[in-house]
Amino acid sequence: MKESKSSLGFDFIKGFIQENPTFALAIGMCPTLAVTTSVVNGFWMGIAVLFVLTFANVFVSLLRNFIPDEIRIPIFVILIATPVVIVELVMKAYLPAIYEVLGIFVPLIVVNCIIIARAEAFAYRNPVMNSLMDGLGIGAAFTVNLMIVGGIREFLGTGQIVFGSAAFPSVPFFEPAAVMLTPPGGFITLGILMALFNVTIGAKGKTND
Amino acid sequence: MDDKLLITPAPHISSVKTVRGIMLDVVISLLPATLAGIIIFGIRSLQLVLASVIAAVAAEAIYQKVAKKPVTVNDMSAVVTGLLLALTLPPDAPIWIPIIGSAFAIIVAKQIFGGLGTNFVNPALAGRAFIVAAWPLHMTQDWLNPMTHDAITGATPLAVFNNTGTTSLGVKDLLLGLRAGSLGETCIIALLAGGIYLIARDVIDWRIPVGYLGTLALGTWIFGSPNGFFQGDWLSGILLGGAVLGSIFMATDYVTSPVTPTGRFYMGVGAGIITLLIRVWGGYPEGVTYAILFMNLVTPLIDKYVVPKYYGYMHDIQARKAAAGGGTK
Amino acid sequence: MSIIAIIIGGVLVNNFIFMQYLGICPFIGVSQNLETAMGMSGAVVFVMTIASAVTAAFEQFVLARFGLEYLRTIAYILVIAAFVQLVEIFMKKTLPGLYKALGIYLPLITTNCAVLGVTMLNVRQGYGILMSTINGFAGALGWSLAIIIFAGIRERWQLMDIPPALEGFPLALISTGLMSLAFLGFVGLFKGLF
Amino acid sequence: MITIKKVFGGVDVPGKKELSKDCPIEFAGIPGEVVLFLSQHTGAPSNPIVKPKDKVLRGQMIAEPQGTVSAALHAPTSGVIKAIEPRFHPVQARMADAIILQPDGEHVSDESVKPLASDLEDLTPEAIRTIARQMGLVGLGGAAFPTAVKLAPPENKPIDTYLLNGAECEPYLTADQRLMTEEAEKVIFGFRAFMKASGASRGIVCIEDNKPDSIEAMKRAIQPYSEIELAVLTSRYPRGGEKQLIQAVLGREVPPPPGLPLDVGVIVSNVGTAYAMAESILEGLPLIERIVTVTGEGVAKPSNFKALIGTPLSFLIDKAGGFNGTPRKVIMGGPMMGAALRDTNVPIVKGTSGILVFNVDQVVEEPILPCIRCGKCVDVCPMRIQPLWIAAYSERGLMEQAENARAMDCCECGACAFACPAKRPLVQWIKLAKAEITAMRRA
Amino acid sequence: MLNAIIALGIAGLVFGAMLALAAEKFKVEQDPRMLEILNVLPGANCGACGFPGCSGLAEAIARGEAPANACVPGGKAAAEAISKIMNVDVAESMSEVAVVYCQGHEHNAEISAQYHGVTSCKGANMLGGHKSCAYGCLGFGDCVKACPFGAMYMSEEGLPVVIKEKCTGCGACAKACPRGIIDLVPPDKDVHILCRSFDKGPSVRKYCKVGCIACQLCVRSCPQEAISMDKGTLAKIDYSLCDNCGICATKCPTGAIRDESAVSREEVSA
Repeated sequence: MKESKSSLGFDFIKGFIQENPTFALAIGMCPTLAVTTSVVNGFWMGIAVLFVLTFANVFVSLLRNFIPDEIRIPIFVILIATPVVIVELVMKAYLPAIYEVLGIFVPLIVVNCIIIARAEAFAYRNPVMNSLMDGLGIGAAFTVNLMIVGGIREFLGTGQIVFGSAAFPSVPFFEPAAVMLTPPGGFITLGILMALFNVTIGAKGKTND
Repeated sequence: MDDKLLITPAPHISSVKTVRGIMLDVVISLLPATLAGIIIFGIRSLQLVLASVIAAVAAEAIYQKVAKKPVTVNDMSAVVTGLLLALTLPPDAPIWIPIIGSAFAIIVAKQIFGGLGTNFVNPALAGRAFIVAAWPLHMTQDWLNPMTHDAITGATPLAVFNNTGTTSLGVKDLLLGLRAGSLGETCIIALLAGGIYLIARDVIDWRIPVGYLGTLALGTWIFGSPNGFFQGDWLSGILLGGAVLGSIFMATDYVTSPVTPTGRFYMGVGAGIITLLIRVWGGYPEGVTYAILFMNLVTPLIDKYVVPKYYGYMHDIQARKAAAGGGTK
Repeated sequence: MSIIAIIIGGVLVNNFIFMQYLGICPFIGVSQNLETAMGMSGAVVFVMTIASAVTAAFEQFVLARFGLEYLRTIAYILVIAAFVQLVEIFMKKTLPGLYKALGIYLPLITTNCAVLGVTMLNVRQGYGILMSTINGFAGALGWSLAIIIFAGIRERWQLMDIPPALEGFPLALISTGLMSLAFLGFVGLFKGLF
Repeated sequence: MITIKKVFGGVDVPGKKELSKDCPIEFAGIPGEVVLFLSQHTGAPSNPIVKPKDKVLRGQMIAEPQGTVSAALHAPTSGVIKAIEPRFHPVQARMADAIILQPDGEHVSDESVKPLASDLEDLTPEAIRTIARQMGLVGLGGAAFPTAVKLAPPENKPIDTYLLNGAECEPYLTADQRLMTEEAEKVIFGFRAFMKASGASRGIVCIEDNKPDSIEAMKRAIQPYSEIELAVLTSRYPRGGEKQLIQAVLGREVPPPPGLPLDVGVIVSNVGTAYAMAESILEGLPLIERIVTVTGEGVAKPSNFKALIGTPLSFLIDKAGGFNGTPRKVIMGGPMMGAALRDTNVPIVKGTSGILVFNVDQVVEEPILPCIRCGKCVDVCPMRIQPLWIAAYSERGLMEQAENARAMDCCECGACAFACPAKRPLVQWIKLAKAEITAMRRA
Repeated sequence: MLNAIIALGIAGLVFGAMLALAAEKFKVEQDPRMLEILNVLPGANCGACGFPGCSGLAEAIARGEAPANACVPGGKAAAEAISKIMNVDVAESMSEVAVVYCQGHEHNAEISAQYHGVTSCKGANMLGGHKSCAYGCLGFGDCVKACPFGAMYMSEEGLPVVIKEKCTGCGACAKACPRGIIDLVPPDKDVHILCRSFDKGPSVRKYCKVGCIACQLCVRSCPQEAISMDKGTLAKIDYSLCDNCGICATKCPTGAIRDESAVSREEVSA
């Protein structure tokens, strides 16, 4: 296993561009679509993933020399499932409303491809600090993505963006399009955003030739 | 170049039909219904139609310009889309509704897939479904009374019919279109005239409208009455709502309907069944849009599995057997 | 009657793809041609149905009995993963024909969030073992319907000029959006029966 | 009377036969140069047996068949062999070896050109087949399949019915119509020779109903022969396609390729071929001339010529009064299946039934638009395949899928492309696919 | 707490044992490269690649049916590792380059007809082509489309140009050309007779400014006697004898012979 020579800064920032999980790699689609009816939902979902991802990355990286190759996948699953359960319990206790809205997508973080992919592709073959930065970076990028999608859908769908107690006032003459909060709106918004990413940022920072 | 001879593959003669001509035929066939809509629901209808058509053509032209593709608005397909979308709108809908609907229809449902011939759902219906989901109140409440043109309160005749199985409207009113409803769906006579024109001009296949309306009539007769089976008012069932408009002008859209005659019949029957499902047991009073959209989705499957038996099919197996039995060529 | 309602609800009304956002990754990934989509569908129906039954039983006889509901996530994923492996072994031995048709799709299913998702939904709905099984079966049918339709549509993409920016996922997502527009029509279907 | 069965597909095409249908057959004359391709037929090219500078006489064999599926070639007139060199082959659309003959204008016949028999009773089936091979007979309907091969079906596939194809469903062309009207007796004589050679007990003459004069003439000619019947078909393209004819007249369907009509006990021959057979037996004249319709809005005086094989197009067009305006398209064959040529400096071959000249007004120059899946091509395809998909696969190079869509079944009749509102060159795409698939199979 | 540990522990043990057993029992003989690739793949089985799971993709890559970078979640690391596994001396395969044996673009060769149909060389060739020369380039770029390496482009005049540095000598273009005017030659050869017309001199002269008119000046001038006449009407170089001297190119009256080293020298000096 070749150790990465990339800088910690790069490991953090790459998640936003070359390895942007949503727009460049197109993984973790289900939560990206399901919970992005508002910025707040997107934010908390993103934070949950960020935590799980960082936790899993760090532990996989720590244990990478002790995990036998053949059964690494089951071990990854355990290392991922544990923080997921923690997140679930914490959310249930402190953010019951959000937990209710996010529904089964919190436990489903367990099967989110982003996490197992990072564990396998990065943490399993990189030092702890790099893995930590990778987890934080990808997680942060994922959070930002969810908030962008959530923001667009929330604004177009309700006419305003509510975050905590603050709410952007609605624009005059604008009739919110309820469709943006429904699945069709979600799919189409994400599809268009991805296409836009492809022609702008993605075109510049292509990972593979 | 004209002094040189032209070489082209055979055949060297061609039918007079062109894509543009076909689209023009569709537009012509829609004119009676459009006119009827304008007469029945007032000049407001004309504004909606114009807004929709202009927006559709503009959307197509702008997209093609931006995407650096040849601008093909003169094939008239955008006009057809805009016109069809307008005819499905409530007559009192705000003017920006058809504009957004047409833009969505042309850009998202059609152009990004590569333009004419490559979209998999009927653009006009996708546009309509989109605005129904986006602004449901406008699309379900902005009705007008026929001839008096005042806003309507209470349920539409179709909603009443779905709940009670009866309608207070006579067949004559239904045929003339003197009822509340979408701009172009009410005047059945005008729609039928357009349909007959299209069938006579060999533009559409009769199997789709006949299969559709036949299935819907049969289903309405069986299930359409709250009093029991086989008592439904099947005639009102097909005349109320947009089934005639949809079956003649939308389900028959070439690009999104099967290419084989049998496949087209299945398309009609399938759309009829789903319309019935939504009308009788569903959450919406009208299911034509969704029924046709759903059949659009399964059209590739129909095309794949419903294919005509090729020439010589009957002998194919026999011939193979003979060949295996040592026969020579 | 409620069984029929659950099935129709799972297939048309609460379709996993178009309404619940479950199993999107394989839906887009494995829908490039009809045959693969059908193989995948068969495998999903098979696994989802039995996974629902097994997890419901596990819930009832282990987790609920010992008050370990908070371990549900971790327990389910283990149960499903192990179960899929078991099925694979069993199938290879006893049903080689079926294994050939479905076997290669089995590993893909463990991480299909629809499988874990449906078991979670079952618990939330408070379904017993029988209802869970039916719900899992219906959900899988709906997922299969979606992917088979989509594969049919996608097979035509090879005959189209798609703008490069839209190729792959973007166009797949927009298509899915348009498809779910059509499925919106089923919202409220058989409401009286639920 | 024969009841005509329903046939799927086909298109109604403008007949345009009136341009030349009343013009009697005239001998076109001897051109300044005769170009005889070694490959004018299906199968192996013939093998030249003359050298440059050799003197040859009319009817003398100048190239012999090579292998079973091949045909002999004869000098159409007397003269000197100028060269054997590649020339542009109008049908194969590439350079191909040809014997160039410089006529001396004498038109002296070889001594072999003498009556072989006057009555069929004097000939055995084997003798008839030998004559067909010696005389270089090939199907004159277009495909140019060697007649001798066709007349010798394998023993396990007995022939019960022989169809004489006088449908001539291609628009514009009237060569067969004139031949049937003017030479009915000889055509039937040749037809009877075919029947005898193949062992068929029943013969049916098939004519489209837009040729009343031919029907009348043929009716009279078959009067004495109870085994020969007449089938009058409604005119619709491609009625005269071999497979469609069998389907319409007998209700049988030929198995898909490589199936042949003889798999269902039928042989089909063109009236022109029957006439050539009669000429071979009665006059000892090999296939050195044929009836060619020179027509189209672009020629001054549409005509039906008896022309020597190898006569340049320009010669025949001049005989027909030259161009009528500026030609835009010159087609060898009919408008549905013929080949457009880039100049008129090419010769006719054995399979050439017509020369068609169009001015700008008759030429379709619409842009090729995307397929709108109207399904018109599916509705008209006589082979009941779906041209739109095959063409689309071919366009994208997806040849395996094209093959699965039954590209090889295509009979290239052109009905689909005729009907296509988007003016897509469907047949060309399918032909390209067929070529690729054939190459793939060979590999 | 204790319950949890016991339950999970037991479950883990049972499942672990089961998985180990299964892994042991059903070890199937497979392409070793496939196993190697499978090892590098993330094992997420997410299906984003379009294949049924990671093993499906690994198999496809091993069989060469999928590109090395097909795994999206695996990212660059996986792609690099896989290409290393799959790397079968790609660098050394450039033993030949493609040469287009025609210079008859629209200014050089006469166009005798207008073509309207399937816009491809194959399509045009089916109808004999729109140029007078029945041997030369048709200019629709079938070869350019066939090139998997982007090593060809169409010049402004409508002739395909090979980018020598990118050409791998795979021969896809030669196969795509319906007129067979593209051939593979050793990359160190600079002098080529860029004409494939077997027509006689006078007719070539009529329709093409740069065609071989069979004057045989090159045959006589070649010190290596590497040039001979094919069928008497077309000069041809035997590359095994040619030493790139370029004398023939200077003698050719029509410019049908091209000396690339001379051309590049000119470009440098200019």
